[in-house]
Amino acid sequence: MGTKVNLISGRTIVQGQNLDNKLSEKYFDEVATCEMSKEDLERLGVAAGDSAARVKVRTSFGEVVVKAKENAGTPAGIAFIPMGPWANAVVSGETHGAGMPSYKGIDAEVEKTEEEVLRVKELMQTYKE
Amino acid sequence: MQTIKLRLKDEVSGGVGGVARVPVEADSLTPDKLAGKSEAEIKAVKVWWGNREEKTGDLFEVSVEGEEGEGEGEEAAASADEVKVVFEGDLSRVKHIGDGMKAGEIEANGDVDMHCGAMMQGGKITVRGNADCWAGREMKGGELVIEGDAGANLCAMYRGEMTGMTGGKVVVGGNADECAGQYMAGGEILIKGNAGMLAGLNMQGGKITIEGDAVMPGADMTGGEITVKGKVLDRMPSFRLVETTVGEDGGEYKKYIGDLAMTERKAKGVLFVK
Amino acid sequence: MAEGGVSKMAEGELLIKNGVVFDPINGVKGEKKEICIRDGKVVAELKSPNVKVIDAEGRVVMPGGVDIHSHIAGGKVNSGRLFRPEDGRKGVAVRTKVCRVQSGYSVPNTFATGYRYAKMGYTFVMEAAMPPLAARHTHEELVDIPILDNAALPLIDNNWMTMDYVKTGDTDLLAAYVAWIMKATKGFGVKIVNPGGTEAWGWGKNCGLTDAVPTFDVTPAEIIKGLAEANERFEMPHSIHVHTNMLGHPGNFEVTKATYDLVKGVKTAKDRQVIHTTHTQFHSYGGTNWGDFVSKADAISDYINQNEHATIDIGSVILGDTTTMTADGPMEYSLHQLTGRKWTNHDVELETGSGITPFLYSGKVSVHTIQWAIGQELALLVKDPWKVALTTDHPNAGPFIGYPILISMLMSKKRRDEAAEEMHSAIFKRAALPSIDREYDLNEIAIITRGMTAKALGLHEHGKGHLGVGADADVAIYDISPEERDAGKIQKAFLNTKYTIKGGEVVVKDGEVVATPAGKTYFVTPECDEGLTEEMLVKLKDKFEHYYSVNFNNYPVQDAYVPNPYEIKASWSG
Amino acid sequence: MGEVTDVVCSLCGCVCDDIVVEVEDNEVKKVKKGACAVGKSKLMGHGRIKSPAVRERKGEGESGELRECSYDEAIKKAAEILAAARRPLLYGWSSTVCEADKVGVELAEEIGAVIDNTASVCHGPSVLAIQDVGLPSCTLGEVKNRADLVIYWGANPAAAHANHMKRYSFISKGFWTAEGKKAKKLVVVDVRKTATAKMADVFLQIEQGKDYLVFSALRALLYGYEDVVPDEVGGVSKEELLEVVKMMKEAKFGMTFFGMGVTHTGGRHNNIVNAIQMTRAAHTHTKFSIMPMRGHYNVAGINQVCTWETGFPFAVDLSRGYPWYNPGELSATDLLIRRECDAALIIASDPGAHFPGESVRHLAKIPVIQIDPFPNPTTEFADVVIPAAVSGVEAEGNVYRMDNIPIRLRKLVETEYLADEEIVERILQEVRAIKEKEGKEGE
Repeated sequence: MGTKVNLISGRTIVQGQNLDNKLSEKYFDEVATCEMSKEDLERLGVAAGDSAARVKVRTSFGEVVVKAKENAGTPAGIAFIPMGPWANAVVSGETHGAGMPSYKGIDAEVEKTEEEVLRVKELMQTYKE
Repeated sequence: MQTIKLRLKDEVSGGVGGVARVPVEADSLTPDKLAGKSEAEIKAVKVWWGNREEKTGDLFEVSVEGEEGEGEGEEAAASADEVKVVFEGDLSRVKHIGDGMKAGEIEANGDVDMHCGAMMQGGKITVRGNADCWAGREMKGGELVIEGDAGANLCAMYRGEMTGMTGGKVVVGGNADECAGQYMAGGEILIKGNAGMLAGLNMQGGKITIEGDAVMPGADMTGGEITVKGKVLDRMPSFRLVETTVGEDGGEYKKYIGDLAMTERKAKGVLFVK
Repeated sequence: MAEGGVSKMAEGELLIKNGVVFDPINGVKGEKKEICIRDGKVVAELKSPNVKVIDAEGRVVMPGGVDIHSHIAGGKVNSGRLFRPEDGRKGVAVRTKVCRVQSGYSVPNTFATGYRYAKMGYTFVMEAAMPPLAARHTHEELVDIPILDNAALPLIDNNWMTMDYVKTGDTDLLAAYVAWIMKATKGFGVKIVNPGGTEAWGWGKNCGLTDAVPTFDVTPAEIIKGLAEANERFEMPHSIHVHTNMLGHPGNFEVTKATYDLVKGVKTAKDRQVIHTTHTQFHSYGGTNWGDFVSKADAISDYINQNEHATIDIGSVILGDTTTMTADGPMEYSLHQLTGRKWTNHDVELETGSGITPFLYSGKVSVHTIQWAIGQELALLVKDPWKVALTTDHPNAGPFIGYPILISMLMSKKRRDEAAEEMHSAIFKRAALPSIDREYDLNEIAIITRGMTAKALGLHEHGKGHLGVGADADVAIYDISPEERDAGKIQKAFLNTKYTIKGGEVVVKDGEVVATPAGKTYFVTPECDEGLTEEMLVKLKDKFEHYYSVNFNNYPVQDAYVPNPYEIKASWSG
Repeated sequence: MGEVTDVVCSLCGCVCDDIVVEVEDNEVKKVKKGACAVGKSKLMGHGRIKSPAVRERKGEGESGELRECSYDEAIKKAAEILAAARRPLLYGWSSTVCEADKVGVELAEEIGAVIDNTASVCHGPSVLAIQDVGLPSCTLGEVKNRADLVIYWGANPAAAHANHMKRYSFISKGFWTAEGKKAKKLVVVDVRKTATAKMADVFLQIEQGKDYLVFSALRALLYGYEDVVPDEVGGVSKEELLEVVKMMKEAKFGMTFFGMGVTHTGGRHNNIVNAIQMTRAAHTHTKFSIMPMRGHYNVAGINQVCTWETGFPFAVDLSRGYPWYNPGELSATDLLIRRECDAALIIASDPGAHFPGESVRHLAKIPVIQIDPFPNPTTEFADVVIPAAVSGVEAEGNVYRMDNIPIRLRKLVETEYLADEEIVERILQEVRAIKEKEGKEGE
């Protein structure tokens, strides 16, 4: 059983540095991650400093596997995924007549997983099916 | 009385190559524009489908029952009261149904796309399903009944305008999405379900009744009246409670005035919460 | 870069015959006359036997219109478009084989701007306010406006450099700065808008004519005088072009008169006015508040009639909804406070600012009615039409497509009386218009829409505003007889020409745009002493080093922004 | 070529123009001064799309691989797709120059397309808000010279606009702000304690999605209605709100910058309307301005170009031969989620990475033309891929900074790749040729 969070996405420096370099390892390492508070991670059973830990994020719009990462600035109950293909696999496209999808404030459920994180190419392949 | 049945062909609603669902824009198919026309003439009326204009008869199966109206021009328009247009088929990508309609009746059997009843001046539209965003946008008169849910910006203004709905009556059987009645200046809206965020935003006049719950209703309102019979989630922090009164239904209502964020001088809106 | 840009003109010959010509600069007042055109210019006679002929039998023929003051391109115009989609939806038109899409009423898109002006017979329009830091933007839009020749006036009055030199009294160095700005922005002349007041607006304040500008310790009066003197250091085609302080305030006519007096003794480098004050309607107000507000057009007209150094344009009101926009930031804020409508403000570092808010002029409101009267009173009370230009300060007092309405009003006392009857009764008590009998004739209309404006801008020396030999073949043929007195027919004829010819090419025929050649951009290069320039640059570079947010070397407008240039050199006159 | 000064950065809306680079052998070897980490990364370059390519279709509905081809072939194929489409979408336009954007609008007119730009998923809501209430704003130099109170709301410049505080706002020194940050106050409003928040004098940590309520409460307090505001609004105590209101009133020049923390959150454009209304309320006490933190270096520019050419800044439908504007209906994400369009041209943007999955799913199924210097997720399903020169490195042109100041990008090195402007122009010419041929055949 996972934990319920409010999912937001946004920019980071490394994500910005690799905007033109999205097929790279650097981009993958930075953007295919989910930042959460220490307390939320502990609840999921992710040990402090476990750099290989992965979580599955599930919303009513899809699910995605990303690496788990601790961020002290993120309050409990909030999950942050840098803007990019992984976050977008689970955010809502609903614009409520304003043209702007719901990139922030999505109800999500997060759980620890052993599944692998999909690479950009693999993720895009899922859209062709 | 004349009934014009327009059934959208499956090959149109099914999408170009089964993939792209290019919307049909039906603003030329209102009772006042079709009154006095024969079946052949109706089939020849031009309708926009994407970036090309097509003949109505190529997109819809057209059948006409009953007497056609008499006369041409103004006389024909006058006889629009005697015309009922019935849309059938998958209408979820038919936009602008009843846009600018002046008289007569439209019945849409199914979910309809955006701008249904926009700029409507008279007559009646019944949607037997959901209506997408901007239903009743800038509506001036007439009646719009949506049996299912309404999308965002129900009866709102066009971008940049300071006036939304000014007259007429709208009933939504289900829920309404964000910004219902934005910049509303007159007329009535009844929402039987819940209203999304910011119903009655910038409202200046008219009346909105929400039988279910509402989120942040009445923000920046300067006039008009909103009644919420269900719960108010995230009540605006800039409204002043004035009294507790008994409503028409005998229930007890808290009466607020606002929105003080617009300054006291302008805050002439009234919000009743059960 | 050659003067004239002949290569852009249509080749071949064209003869306009049997028309009744009004060409005031050449003293032609309604004579039946042939106009011969070759390679885009007016010539004495044609060579080829098989020339293209336009028979203008019985119709009115004038040089192409020259608008001295209009806001058609640049940051604030586009902010006006951007924040008014409700105005955009009003003027939409389907593209044609020659025309791009159109939108907008008070703030039309670039294409509609060109088409609509050309349909009224105009071929040159002056963009009246260009913030130097954003000059590239103004030029990007000017290039995108079809048909019209154009130019733009950079704002130089609230600039810290200007105020520094005014304070120390270094007029020569100020002239060097003016020259540099003119070149850096590819500008045409010195524009002054609420001098000092816009800088004060940086702190949310404003400035009267003799108040000290906060921190800078100079007065608006000193700025105006200083810039007038600096302008005359060169043989600039145009004088200073001034939007005086306190626009739109009851009682401001005293400020306007005091402004004229400031520069009365300044010696001009060319044979023209010392000062042009623009949209003077907004500056001819009496009273002390909106309650006792009255027209003072008579006082301003008297001054103009008695003096030779000042010219005006009227900025006359067109009733209806419009978008007001000016570099006068504090003025737009008060207007927004008054109406509660949306408001955009854009202060520009070290230089200027701008404000924009929509406005509805209603004939049922006493103040608007008086404003409506004032603009026309100015045109009718100034005796010499060579001192007054027709404008609406587009779009501030109304959109330019209202010009034909104004022309019909000026030409018909009957029409004015009928209009006044429909309006608030204040027009009979607090304005002079109903008591004025004067009616303009077509020659006078030709003066205030092309002859005077071309001369006041110095463009008559560059082929604009007249049909003499050597002039640009810019011609408007209106579908009315010179005897026509019916105001409705006059208005209709001036809205859509029978023909508009631009550089020898027919661009409008029977009210439809048939060709869309690119216009030229006119700019002035003042020739300044190198030593002065070097000295000025030390100070200027310091400003860039510490206070601008753009680097010195990235500031000047590159040649790429002016693909159809027409350069006018202005030599040092000392 | 050696050292090049006054280089203009083509990465974010800051458009820093004081960069110094070292160019040797037609290559940017080193960024010596001025650029932030993100801008430097852009100037130094990344792996490129090597060649134009078209995707070979293999059998029933199954897409094959990209096959390298000539520019001519790719451009012709692109034109064929666009000329045949009933509801084409032309999307992107923010990471290129205005000269290319102008041709883009012309192409949209020619084929009756919907033209939209990346503002619709970035500061489109801000534009909608401006259309409702206007925008009291200024240039960045005004902030630098005057501001003694800076508010970042839902914006994290430390990550997204790394030079912003140093060049223009909290840390910079100007005419009346010669002491720099010592004499300034910084307020940050966010749901997370970001790097920017750590620098703040006051950090308001608000509940996600409650921005609207907090703006309204501040307005009510600025207008003096302390009696009606509850003790806690959106996770912030009334005391904290009163403290911020006091700072706002006491400032000589206040400035609010807001980011996608506000535009992406529930309430969207109405959050911005409220932010602007708050600015107006503060303006009744002192000078106060507000500005969106525009993301791409020329997203402001495509909004400008689209506005002066069509009358409207984004989400413009030209299918009926005249402009009809309606974000929420005609924005790219809406069109894609609703499966409205049957072909798309994607230029200088990457919806594959930046659109919600539901939108990408439709994009992957229709013919897509991509024009970009760099391979990215969109390339994975594009049917025609056309490589372009990098604006600001290999091509020059005009761009608009986040405060709408126009600056010209410089060209630093020569390239074989075509500039965006030329590619779009050639597609336009090909489309015209196809239509002319069809017109003749139809006669």
